[in-house]
Amino acid sequence: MIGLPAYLILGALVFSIGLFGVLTRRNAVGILLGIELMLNAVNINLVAFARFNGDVAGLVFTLFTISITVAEVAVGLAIVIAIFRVRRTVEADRLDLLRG
Amino acid sequence: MTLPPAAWHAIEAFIVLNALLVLVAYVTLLERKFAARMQSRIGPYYVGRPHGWLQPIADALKLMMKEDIVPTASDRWVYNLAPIVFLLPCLLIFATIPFAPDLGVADLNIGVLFFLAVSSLEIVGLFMGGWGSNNKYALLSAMRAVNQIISYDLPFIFAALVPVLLAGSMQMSAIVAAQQGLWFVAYPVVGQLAFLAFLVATLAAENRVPFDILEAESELVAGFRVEYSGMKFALIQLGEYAHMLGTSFLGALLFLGGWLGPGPAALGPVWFLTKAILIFLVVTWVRWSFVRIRVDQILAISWKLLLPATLALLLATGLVVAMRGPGGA
Amino acid sequence: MSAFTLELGLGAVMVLVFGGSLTSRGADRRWIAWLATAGILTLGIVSALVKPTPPALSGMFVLDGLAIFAKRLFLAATFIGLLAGIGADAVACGRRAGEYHLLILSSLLGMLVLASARDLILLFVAFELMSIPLYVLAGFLKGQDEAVEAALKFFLVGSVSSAVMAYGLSFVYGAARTTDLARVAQAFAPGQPLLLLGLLAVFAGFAFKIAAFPFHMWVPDTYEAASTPFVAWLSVAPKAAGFVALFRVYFEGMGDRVATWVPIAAGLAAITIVAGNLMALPQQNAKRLLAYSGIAHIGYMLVGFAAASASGTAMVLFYLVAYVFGNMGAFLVVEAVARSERSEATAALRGLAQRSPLLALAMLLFLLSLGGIPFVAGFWAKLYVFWAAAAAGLYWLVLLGAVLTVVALFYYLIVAKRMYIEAPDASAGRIRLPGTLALAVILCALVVVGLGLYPKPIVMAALRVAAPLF
Amino acid sequence: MTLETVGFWVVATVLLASSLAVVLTPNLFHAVLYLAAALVATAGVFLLLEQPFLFAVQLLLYAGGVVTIVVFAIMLTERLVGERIAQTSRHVVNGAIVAAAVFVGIVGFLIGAPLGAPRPAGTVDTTAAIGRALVGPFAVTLELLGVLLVVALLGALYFARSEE
Repeated sequence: MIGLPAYLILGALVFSIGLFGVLTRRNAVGILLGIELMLNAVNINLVAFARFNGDVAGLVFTLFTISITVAEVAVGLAIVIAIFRVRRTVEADRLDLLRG
Repeated sequence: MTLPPAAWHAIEAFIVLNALLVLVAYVTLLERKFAARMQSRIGPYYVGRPHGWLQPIADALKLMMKEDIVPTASDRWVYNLAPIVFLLPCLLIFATIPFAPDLGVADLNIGVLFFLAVSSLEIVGLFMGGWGSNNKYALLSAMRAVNQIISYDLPFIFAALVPVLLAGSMQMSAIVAAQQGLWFVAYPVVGQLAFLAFLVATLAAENRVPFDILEAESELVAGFRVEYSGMKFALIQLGEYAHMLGTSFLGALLFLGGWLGPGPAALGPVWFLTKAILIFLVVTWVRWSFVRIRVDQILAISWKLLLPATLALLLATGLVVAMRGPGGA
Repeated sequence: MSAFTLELGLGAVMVLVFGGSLTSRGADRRWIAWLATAGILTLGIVSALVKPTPPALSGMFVLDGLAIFAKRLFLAATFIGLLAGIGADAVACGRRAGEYHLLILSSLLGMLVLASARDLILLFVAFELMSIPLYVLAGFLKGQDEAVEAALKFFLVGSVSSAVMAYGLSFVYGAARTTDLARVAQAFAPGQPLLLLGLLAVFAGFAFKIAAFPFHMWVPDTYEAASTPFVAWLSVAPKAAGFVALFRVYFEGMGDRVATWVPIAAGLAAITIVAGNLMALPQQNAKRLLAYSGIAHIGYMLVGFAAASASGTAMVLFYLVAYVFGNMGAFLVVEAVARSERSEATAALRGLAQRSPLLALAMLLFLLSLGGIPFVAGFWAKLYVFWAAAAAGLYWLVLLGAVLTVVALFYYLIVAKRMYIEAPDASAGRIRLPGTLALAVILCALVVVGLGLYPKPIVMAALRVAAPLF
Repeated sequence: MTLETVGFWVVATVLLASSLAVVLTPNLFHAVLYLAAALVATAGVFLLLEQPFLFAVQLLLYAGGVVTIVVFAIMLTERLVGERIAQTSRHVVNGAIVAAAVFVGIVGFLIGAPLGAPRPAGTVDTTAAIGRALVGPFAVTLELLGVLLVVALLGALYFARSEE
């Protein structure tokens, strides 16, 4: 039988991988993908806890995080497209008009 | 015989899958014959004389033996995988469709939602193909597809939720059972409107005429599959027809009472198939009667007409159900 | 009155603004701005009448003293921010006025709910409702490179922090087996490492929202690139909301276990004060200067948080009031000058005393308040916060804060020197500012002076609302 | 080995492999496809935890929604630039160290936690329970989410439309 710790460690791994992506990617969309992975880890955690605690609130929470993520992604990509219109780049470290 | 349930499921799925593939093959023949009739032609005739009964098999053989071309500039890995990724969800949607009471792979209690969720994955394969081909037309087609599918997913889901609300369940068999007295298509006002919206959204979601801008032969040659040939082309074609057929089955289940009909219960699957084919023929009829409309018109229809209308319809249905009180039909 | 009076009222204002922006065409939509401002003013008056009610929604939504105090503060800040925006040219009154005000109002709705949320899910949703409009507003001048770029940075950092926060919340939920904060506190007993892990991660998320030191990098860029009336509001209202939520999560019902947070909060306060003040020193752009000094102020408030006591919490609340008006006022003066000079550099303030004595006087008051000089609001704020920290035994933190207050005075006084001692540029004429902006500045100045001379009522109110948390 | 154990290891392997691929592949489009795989694998995790409703929502919103939006953005941006965007990484070593440290930290907390409780018997129908919770205690939260979605739509529209 697979226990709760296995799911939590799976979540932690996905979270760390996502964090790695956020830290290392230069491209804004690439960073966004890392954030998606991190949020995915949140959902794994929530569902696993809800299942093992026998509680419905975690499942509701998951629904909310999923919906909020989609909203966030939509806004973020709209910003990416807007920045493309003016700058023609989404490399995060070429965005250096503002500094220091 | 004592096989574990998982094995039974596997066998069942295998049978359904193969029956389905045959059905899909013959649905293409049906469409060609039907289209021919509408245009006063005969259609396929010679292979399997007198009415081209062997035509689908001949087509399949031909496609299998054709040369498989992979464009040099393509994103090889994505290009090769795309047809499979496209086909898989199209076949998976049949998993929750019961063909008669207790005759189906899995009658999940979230059946309708499962259908909608899995069929939304089809798009991944679509843009894999459009992107992987590294072809201008293919890419344009994939972009149009994304546009269109984002726009029509919601009306489609809302329309499909009307019967769910009326029946008070997402389980397919429960929805059919709730239509025992009255098919939902005959339900006063909301039923007809929802069915109409469902049909329109189906046309768009399946990229059928008049919403077929993403394969518009005159502009984009053949859309996202322009580079595909041989077996891969066949897989994509198979996927499209399977999806179309699956949606027809869904429509028959949600609105036309599924396997309900006069005669003994054993006739159920026959009724069901008939109704599904009927929906399929309506879609085909539209295909051969209408002209293609422009991209902006397609989007306007969705966002300014269909989406608000289906939303209002869903609200109205909620009111109807609330006034009717719980449990009653 | 129901527990949701203010939220419902705000919803009504939002519907009005939305409907209004749908029915009107044209480039001048000043009346939408007026509509929104009037709506917020009405709500502010209503909020004066709101009384605490028993928790609604099975304890998820509380309207206690703390929530009411916070909501009044949010409404006041939003009122001043909107009022100042009315005179602004393209952003708040142009073709997109409807969008602009709807975004601000919906962010405000998030804050109002956040102040009352005692349930993890509601808290998270309210937090996101507060944040997402801010990302859009930061890039509202979307034709400009810097604005969209700042919006992207703000968005990326904000989303990461939301993800970290949600991850933390998932552990809190898992360990406490409930999303009700009151019961989370009960579950927070020794032997619950997961709850600790969760609260730590949530703390990191909060630290971003209030822009504490290592999580501050979005602040200067966003402040510099976005329109100033919005920035004035952004620099105070979401921060205040973040602090109120912080109190809810970490103090409410925790009993004597609040001590767990003291070292973390004290450390964060220390580095935030040091980093904010030191980075503010070399700034030549007035908005960036205020951005970094704002980071330092967050550090001072964290000192009060680190005190982890009723008086510490109350003093942070008082500090928030002083900071809201002082900081907004300073930003608005910068806006007024920038509108006539087209420059946000501190150099543009040169000789302001001769060009517009009243504006210069107001700016001086705000700077003194931010710097912590007696007889303006900021003095009492700093004093009380240090007092509470000393009472909790954090002497080293008080000392550090006091030393860096002197550093801060240095850069505030440089600005004052520019205004009063240096001669104006030959080209610079008198500064004319729209009546609404002048009114907003005057309101801020009055509050800053009033609180400096007679802080007692607000202090007593803060103490009253903070007491039940412990 | 029960079916569940096998399923867990298969899903976990797919999830981790595709997650790694998301952050390592230089091709942005491939990264999105790997993300789709990771999201579907996560849906598989939900299925293992007997939550078919969340499985469907995950597919519908995440794999169907998020991936579609991201692909659309990539296609649009690349068409604006007219070239394939290679995506590069920086500070790989530092990033790896930080990520590993975070992971070790989390596991450190997990080890000390009392998590031995066995999995309780599954409730019959969590879908209905979720529905009741959504319109019951969480009704106001749901309303707030509605406002949030509208606002996000408004914001996305504001950026996406070109006026100049």
